[in-house]
Amino acid sequence: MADVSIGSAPQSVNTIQSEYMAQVQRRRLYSGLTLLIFVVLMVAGFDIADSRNAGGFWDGIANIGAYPGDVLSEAWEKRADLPALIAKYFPALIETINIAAVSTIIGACGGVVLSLLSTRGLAKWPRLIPLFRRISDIMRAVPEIVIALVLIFVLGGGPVPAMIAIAIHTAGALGKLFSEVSENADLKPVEGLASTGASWLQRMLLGVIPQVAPNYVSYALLRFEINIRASAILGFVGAGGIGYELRNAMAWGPGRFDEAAAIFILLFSTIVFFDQVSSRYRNRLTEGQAQ
Amino acid sequence: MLEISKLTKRFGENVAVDAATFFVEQPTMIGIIGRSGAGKSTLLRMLNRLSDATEGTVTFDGEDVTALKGAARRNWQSRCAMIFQQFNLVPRMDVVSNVLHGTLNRRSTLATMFNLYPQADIHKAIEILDRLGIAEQAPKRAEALSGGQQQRVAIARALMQDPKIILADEPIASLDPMNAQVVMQSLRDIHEQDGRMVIANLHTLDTARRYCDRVIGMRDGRIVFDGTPQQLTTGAARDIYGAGADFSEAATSTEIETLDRSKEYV
Amino acid sequence: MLEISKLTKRFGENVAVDAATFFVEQPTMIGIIGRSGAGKSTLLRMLNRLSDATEGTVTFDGEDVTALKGAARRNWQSRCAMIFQQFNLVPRMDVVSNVLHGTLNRRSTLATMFNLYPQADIHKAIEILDRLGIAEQAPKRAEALSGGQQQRVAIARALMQDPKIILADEPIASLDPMNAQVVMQSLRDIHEQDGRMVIANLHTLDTARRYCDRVIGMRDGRIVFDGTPQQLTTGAARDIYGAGADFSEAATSTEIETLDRSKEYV
Amino acid sequence: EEITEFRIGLLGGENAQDRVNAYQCLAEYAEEALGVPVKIFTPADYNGVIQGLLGGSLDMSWLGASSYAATYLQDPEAVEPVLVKVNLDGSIGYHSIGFARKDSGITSLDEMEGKVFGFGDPNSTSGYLIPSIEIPQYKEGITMESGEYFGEVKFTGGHEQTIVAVNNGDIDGGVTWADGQGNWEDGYNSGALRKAVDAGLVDMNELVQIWKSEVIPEGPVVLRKALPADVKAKMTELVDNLYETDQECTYNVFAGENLGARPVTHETYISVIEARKAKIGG
Amino acid sequence: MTVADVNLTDAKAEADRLFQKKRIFAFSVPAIIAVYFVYIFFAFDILGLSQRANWDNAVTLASDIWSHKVHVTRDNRTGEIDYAVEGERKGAYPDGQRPDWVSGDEIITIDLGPGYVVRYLPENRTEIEIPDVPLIEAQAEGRAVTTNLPDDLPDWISASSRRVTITTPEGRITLTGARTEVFNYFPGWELFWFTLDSPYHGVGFGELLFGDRVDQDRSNLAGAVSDWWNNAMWRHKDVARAIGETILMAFLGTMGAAILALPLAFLAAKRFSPLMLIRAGTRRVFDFVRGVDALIWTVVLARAFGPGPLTGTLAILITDTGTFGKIFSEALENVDGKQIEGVESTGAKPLQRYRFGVIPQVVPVLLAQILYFLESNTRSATIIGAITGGGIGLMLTQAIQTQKDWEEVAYYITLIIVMVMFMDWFSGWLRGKLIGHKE
Ligand SMILES: Nc1ncnc2c1ncn2[C@@H]1O[C@H](COP(=O)(O)OP(=O)(O)OP(=O)(O)O)[C@@H](O)[C@H]1O
Ligand SMILES: Nc1ncnc2c1ncn2[C@@H]1O[C@H](COP(=O)(O)OP(=O)(O)OP(=O)(O)O)[C@@H](O)[C@H]1O
Ligand SMILES: [Mg+2]
Ligand SMILES: [Mg+2]
Repeated sequence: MADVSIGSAPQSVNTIQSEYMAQVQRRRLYSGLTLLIFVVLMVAGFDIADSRNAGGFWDGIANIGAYPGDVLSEAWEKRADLPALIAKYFPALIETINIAAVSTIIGACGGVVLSLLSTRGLAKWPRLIPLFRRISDIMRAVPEIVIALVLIFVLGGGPVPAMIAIAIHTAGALGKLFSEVSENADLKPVEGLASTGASWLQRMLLGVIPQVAPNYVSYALLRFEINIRASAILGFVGAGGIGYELRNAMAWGPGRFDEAAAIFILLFSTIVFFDQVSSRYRNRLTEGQAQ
Repeated sequence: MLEISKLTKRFGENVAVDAATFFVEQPTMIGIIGRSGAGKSTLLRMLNRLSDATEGTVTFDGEDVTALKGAARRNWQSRCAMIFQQFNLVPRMDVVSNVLHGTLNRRSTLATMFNLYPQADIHKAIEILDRLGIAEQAPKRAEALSGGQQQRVAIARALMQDPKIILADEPIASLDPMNAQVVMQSLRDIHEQDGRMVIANLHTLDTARRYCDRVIGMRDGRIVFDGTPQQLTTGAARDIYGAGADFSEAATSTEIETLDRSKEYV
Repeated sequence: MLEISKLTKRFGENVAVDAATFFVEQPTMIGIIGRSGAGKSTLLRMLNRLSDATEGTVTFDGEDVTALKGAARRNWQSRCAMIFQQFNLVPRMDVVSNVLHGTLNRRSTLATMFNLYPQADIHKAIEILDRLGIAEQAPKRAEALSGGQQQRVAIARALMQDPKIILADEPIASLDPMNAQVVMQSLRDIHEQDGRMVIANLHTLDTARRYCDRVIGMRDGRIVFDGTPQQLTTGAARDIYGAGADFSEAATSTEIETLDRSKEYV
Repeated sequence: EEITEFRIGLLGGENAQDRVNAYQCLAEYAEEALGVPVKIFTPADYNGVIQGLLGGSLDMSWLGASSYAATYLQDPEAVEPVLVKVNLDGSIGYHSIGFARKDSGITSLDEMEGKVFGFGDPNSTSGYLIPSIEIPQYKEGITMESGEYFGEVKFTGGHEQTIVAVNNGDIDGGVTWADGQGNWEDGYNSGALRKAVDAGLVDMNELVQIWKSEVIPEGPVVLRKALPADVKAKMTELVDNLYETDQECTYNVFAGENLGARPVTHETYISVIEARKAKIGG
Repeated sequence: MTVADVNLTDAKAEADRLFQKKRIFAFSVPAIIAVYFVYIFFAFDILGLSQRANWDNAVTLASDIWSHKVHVTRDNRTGEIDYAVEGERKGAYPDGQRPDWVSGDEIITIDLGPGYVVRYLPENRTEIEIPDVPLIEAQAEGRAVTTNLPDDLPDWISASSRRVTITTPEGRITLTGARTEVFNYFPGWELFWFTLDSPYHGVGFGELLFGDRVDQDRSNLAGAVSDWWNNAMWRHKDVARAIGETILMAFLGTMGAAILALPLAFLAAKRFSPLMLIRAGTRRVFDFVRGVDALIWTVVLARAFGPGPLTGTLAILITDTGTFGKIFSEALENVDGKQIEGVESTGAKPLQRYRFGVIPQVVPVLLAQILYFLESNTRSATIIGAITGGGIGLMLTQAIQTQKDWEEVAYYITLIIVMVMFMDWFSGWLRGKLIGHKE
């Protein structure tokens, strides 16, 4: 046994025990307090939200099926029209998807540039890294709706304001994610290219992009998914596409609930479709890399 | 005391353990050897009831362990501690909490959910750690410890269970020779001082010879050797490992020669 | 031809290279030796202009290399190829593309983006690979190659630059002895057949002795030895490595003895 | 049956906070009269108020005629109209006004053929329901289907948005509401155009009127039917007498000069309801 | 030797083919994108848009954001003259006060800037002096305005018999029968701290802190803070309340979703839910609530709960339950079995196994995700608020849609960005704190 406990115990077991007990007490206190604060925040928060809402939670919860019930029953009655309505609103859906696609492409390009400019070891102007970081922080922080509404004021309604708004936000968000990826990129190839006299652009395009492309694409796909939702929401506040149609159909109320249902089916299946496709493809990309 | 009778485990076509039968009369330190895939781990897992036997029985002090269900099964597990090759600790929790997991079966679910263990248990856990020479590590996270220290924490957890049997599945395979020695010595001490039965799967012949009272050899799921370390000749070892005449014992040894040279086999 | 004068590099307090001065009259194969941290890599990186000198000058054929900026600097880099210990290839790209990166300085960014290398360049790349004995690997990804093959790709990239000088920063430190020999022999061949200057950082004395015409020894950033391999006695080596009387040459050797025994030193 | 609070929902058209401030005086009177807290809500659009009334989470609102019809058609038992605003001339009606930019050369619906036409909110009476019925009666061949008579028919989302869109040239013509009294140059005496002029948004010299509807009945102040009878009585009385009690408050609540409110019943809106039913269905 | 040559030729040919393929790929990706962009160019009608774009609006917006205007209004019926910032009652100068660029009693002289002077004369007459332009005279009579303006007017004057608008670089003048109004533009957000009726307006900061009491009834600090807080023009109190509401929606929605999703995630994870049917069912529920999207939930819930923050909270909560459920169940599938087995081998009960074998492993992943969503939900809550009628989102959208107070819009936007960045920082800080130590 002696050889086992070499190096042990200048400290007696008793002191260790009491020190550990003290630590346990402290930890219990802290976790207890954290839990308490969290519970209090949740309960109080819920209470405030409940009191500031027109309808209370407990009254409303019973009613929760009323609206979908109305929509569904009317849609069911007129189910024969649904295919025609789906076809009617398909172009609006395409517009929504287009907004998402274009803004993802533009945003991803912006994100690549921002990330390369704000990653240590890669940046062309290392002194300006904080600047580009702040720029992407701010672009990320602005909710799309803000830019969209301002642009609608200047450019008029339609897909372009939404596209620009989403693209700006996407560039900021992807800029951050991308730079996390490129931070982990291997700098050896970059140095190798530098030693041949390659320019900064060549170093980035040939040395960094091939390494990080799978991750970039994977993040961009995720973003595309998110952007479809965003573009639908922006439509709801006036930027065209399926969101605009949905808002009108819902506002009209009974008589047009079949349209609402048709749009809902379109939107829902689109979101689910792209969600599934992209998550499958993303898994493949990142797995392929792990090998 | 412990009787294993025709214990069999099948994975589909594959027979991992094939009618293993042996009897242990009194607390003994047993080493199970055999090459990779021989069924050692599977056997131990059936003893602890981590997995169910396909056929056969395990009887301990007259109680049919294989038939236990639910709470009774968990109670058996608490009496039959298990130590793993990869330690299987909760790395993000501190050492003492890990040791206290040995008491889970005895304590109410609600209290443990909030990490509320009795003070006596906590003190006992630290005493056990002290016995294993790692009391100073008590407040650290398990992941911050070296492999040898982690394995000793696992042993402490096992001791905390106050078990009749300690099962150890290749307890030293992930350790360097120095730590391996410390861990094996701890197990031996526990066996000798507390009189607990210890069954350890071992990759290496020399360890088995040195620390165990009895060695069981397995090959392709079957028990092909059962005897004292003295009876484990190179010929017997060749049978167990299914090796040809070129078999050299060193191939299964992981001990540093210098350590070996200064000690005698048990 | 190449004149290095009082070249100094400071990292904060730390002087990595301290007033290094030497002159090379004609294309020579030079080995730079010294222990880890002596400043060998830093010296080479200043020659290639991967990093800027704090003080001093590098002059090549009358041109002050240290003063070059922007495009002129990149042009110098293209005339002064560099080979790294870790090969520094683009792992996900195929071998030919990696070799063609040697022409980047001559081609427009846009053209290289679309892989629009002239066919003549592509063929030349294959020929260089063939010369180094790895033409069959051409379409594979660089990461799929063994270390020795990757280092030869790096050499091919250097050759593709058609440089006046080839700098090699411990080109064989990550390679096994067999591959190390192949790589060093390739560098020697390039020196002898093409008449290019080769400056190689080497960890190992014996390699320097065997392949180089001139050996420069560095210690703590200063050049403490400059002479022929013959002049590099064990005593001189002790000075360079700052070792005591117990210094044994074998301590810096990585070559397998069997390879050594059958060959004579150059 | 008791109520614990009284909730008023406001239709859009102004800054949410401005609307709340305008109704603050009414809330104070109501609090006094009912003895329970009064809360004011400003949903983002007409439908928000309608849903609130239907779901029972709003107790009172001043609706447009079409919004009332929408509520009634979805659930006849949800709300009842109690009062209607009286204009300075004693009338209880207003008009839907079609307008365009002067420099576009459009002076009537005839020139709108093939052009982009804008409605406001689908639940608006003057911004959608009435024009969508009356405009096709203007002459043979006009429909409100996008791409038939008009090049495109859009919803801008509200009166303000329509005015801005026409002024910007996003759409060629649109409809909004006005009392039809006073001068075109001032944007009439009251209505969305007048507000836009007051806010400096548009210069009426640059706009022309291209169409005007028949008189549309003002929307009713509605109360939730399920409210206790005494609450309904108290609130009706309060708003009915508001003009006598506090003229300034009436000005705020009814968004402009008026002569207070007078009682109204469901019958006043039957024609609008029929129109909505015919137009939208349900 | 010949064999080697043949090999070399082969290798070259192969390299040529390889590069051909790479070139085609390198060209086709940008080409496809370019073609798509051309399609978008027409589908989005970019050409038409550039014509429709209203750059005047952009100028208004840009100048209004950093400036304010002071109205000098004469009611032609009563002859009363009002001075008010932004022409709003809340910004009116108290009786007896007026800006210092206005002078005179009988004749009110409004000095807009060098050479630009407007004079309100008795009997509803107005004179406007503009450099290099003959004196403009106007007379309001009943509903009409008569002027001495020539017939062909420059484009900065718009005139009819009922209404005249003159826009100059120094300010704008509108004349109608009922009213004559002058707008004078100044930089800055006027009245941001105190409205004109507050005694603290125009009092310096140092004076506020150390000077004598401005208002005898209150201490300077308390009075100033209260007047600022209740500023009717900028409504700091309401804005703060709205921001609080937005953060509340994000916080409750995120945390509520996490609390709901955790147990459900166990049902959806293969390791913990042996029944295929339950697993698949739970996953479909996750997919459904996620697919429906917060937007639609918002609308659906509006009937049951009416307008307000609770509706927004629930919309976020429901959608994120799906998202969290998916992420959590993936994290649960990836847990390390060794730890669970270790705990199990001691005879731990199932709940204890989850508590000690699973939770410590997944907590860091879950916390990181939850906190990441807290930030992104702050942004969502802004948008959802604009739809359900709550929080800063509603104030912003309505301020934009009514298109008056662009400085208010700029103020809200700044606050929203600061709010989101704060939540970003806060969640990052919390992440470091919570995941940095203990379980
Ligand atoms: N969960 C399982 N599913 C299917 N087959 C299994 C499973 N666990 C073990 N086996 C198989 O059972 C046989 C015995 O495995 P076991 O792990 O008991 O061997 P071992 O002697 O412990 O080997 P090692 O020294 O590698 O740990 C092997 O063939 C193995 O592939
Ligand atoms: N980028 C840097 N920043 C700070 N110090 C550096 C940097 N690069 C090198 N150094 C320091 O300069 C000294 C010389 O380093 P250098 O890499 O040139 O040595 P070396 O002879 O190449 O050693 P090795 O054999 O380990 O590669 C070392 O003390 C090193 O720590
Ligand atoms: Mg095993
Ligand atoms: Mg080095």
